[in-house]
Amino acid sequence: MASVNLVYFAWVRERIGRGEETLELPDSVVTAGDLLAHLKTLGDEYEAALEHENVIRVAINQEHVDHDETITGAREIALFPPMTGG
Amino acid sequence: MASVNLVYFAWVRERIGRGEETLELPDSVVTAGDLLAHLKTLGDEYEAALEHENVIRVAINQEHVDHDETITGAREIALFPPMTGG
Amino acid sequence: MTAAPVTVRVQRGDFDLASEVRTLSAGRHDIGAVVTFSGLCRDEAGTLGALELEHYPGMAEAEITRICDEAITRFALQAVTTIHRYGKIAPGENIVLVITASPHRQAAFDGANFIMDFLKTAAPFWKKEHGADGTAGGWVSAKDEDDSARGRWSRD
Amino acid sequence: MTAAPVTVRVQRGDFDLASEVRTLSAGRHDIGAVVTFSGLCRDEAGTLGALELEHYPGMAEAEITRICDEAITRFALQAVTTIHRYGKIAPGENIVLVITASPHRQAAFDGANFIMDFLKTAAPFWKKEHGADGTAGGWVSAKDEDDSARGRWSRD
Repeated sequence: MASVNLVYFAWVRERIGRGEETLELPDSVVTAGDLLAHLKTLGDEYEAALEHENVIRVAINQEHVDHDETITGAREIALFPPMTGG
Repeated sequence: MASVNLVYFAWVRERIGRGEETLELPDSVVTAGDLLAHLKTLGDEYEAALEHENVIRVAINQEHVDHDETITGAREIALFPPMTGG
Repeated sequence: MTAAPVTVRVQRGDFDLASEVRTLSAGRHDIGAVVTFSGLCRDEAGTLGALELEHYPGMAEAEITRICDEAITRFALQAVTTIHRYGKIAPGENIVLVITASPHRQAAFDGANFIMDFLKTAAPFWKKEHGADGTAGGWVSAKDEDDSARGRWSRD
Repeated sequence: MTAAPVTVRVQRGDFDLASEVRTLSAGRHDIGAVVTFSGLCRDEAGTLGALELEHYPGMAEAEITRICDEAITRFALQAVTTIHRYGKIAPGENIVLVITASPHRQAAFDGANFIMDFLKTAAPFWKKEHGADGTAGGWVSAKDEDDSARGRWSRD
């Protein structure tokens, strides 16, 4: 089990119902994609937020990563929708 | 014979030695190109200024024209080098 | 790392275009072109009351800095400033400012254009709309055209 | 003729970027993007003392206005301001300012870029260089690259 800080933004944050949390992850969670699949087992709010997995963006330690990237050693993992700044 | 105001800029002005003048043009001068050829018969200073005819730009009544444009009815004809503003 | 100065700020308050340009070009005689891009909040024909911009503190600054550094390297810019606001922004107000300086005009244009395309698609900001009639609005959807605008900078 | 406001000035004195942007966008809530281009006099690694800009009074204003009107039609701009200086200009000083406003960022970028390309090749201005060592300089030659930059806007 590894402990990781998760942060959420925009409608991902709204649907999950909180902006951040610290979770213990089972060792089977290796990639960002594994993390999304794991979170969806934790309750309806996660299921609603992460329903369309392919649009969810992931950042590890404040850098964008693909879903197949390993999250080993991550201090902070962020999940958010496609960005609309500028 | 028609009377026309001529204005010169940049090195065309410097080589001809004046910024403007009014000339009587023979009826054989019909196009802007005819005008350049006519001016080159008026003295060495015109010959030097208009030596490379194809680079000389012509404006009639403050609008760019090609050398084959007729100058009939022109109030003001300007001759100048390629522009370098901006 | 680039030698050209990069200024990046993420802030709630407005910015002053003129003072940012002055700061960037102060005392320099080698700059030939300065391009500024200001992105403003449109009222959408009177239907929009305000935009609310959420951001990811820390990553927003880091990602904008990465984009600016990439633009400096790619277009040989002499200096770049990027300021992005967050919080509630009313129609007519500024959202974002990008300034690029270069000896030559096309590099300054391309650099600012490049930075804007990547800001739209890679900087962690999200816009929520509030209606002029007081209704809580929805989150703005990412546009496919923004992704394709970004795509035109990709190299083979 | 276009409905969008066009401001064109040819003047000896400097201009103020911020006040020109304010004037152009004052009271409007429908503008999404403002791009400014400032062209400055470079010192050419210390060899240039000053540029002297000659222009064709009357035609300079008329030609710039034609270029701005064309840009408004072509890129559906909401407003354009172009100011071009003449006379002696020292390194670090402004030469030209173009401002474009549009609902969308790419039109504002393209409009300003288009206006600059045509200003360079069609507006009746000529630059003479004066050396930093006091030598009378020569006239700046027109660049082929400016003609090809202009050519990219031509339509089939």
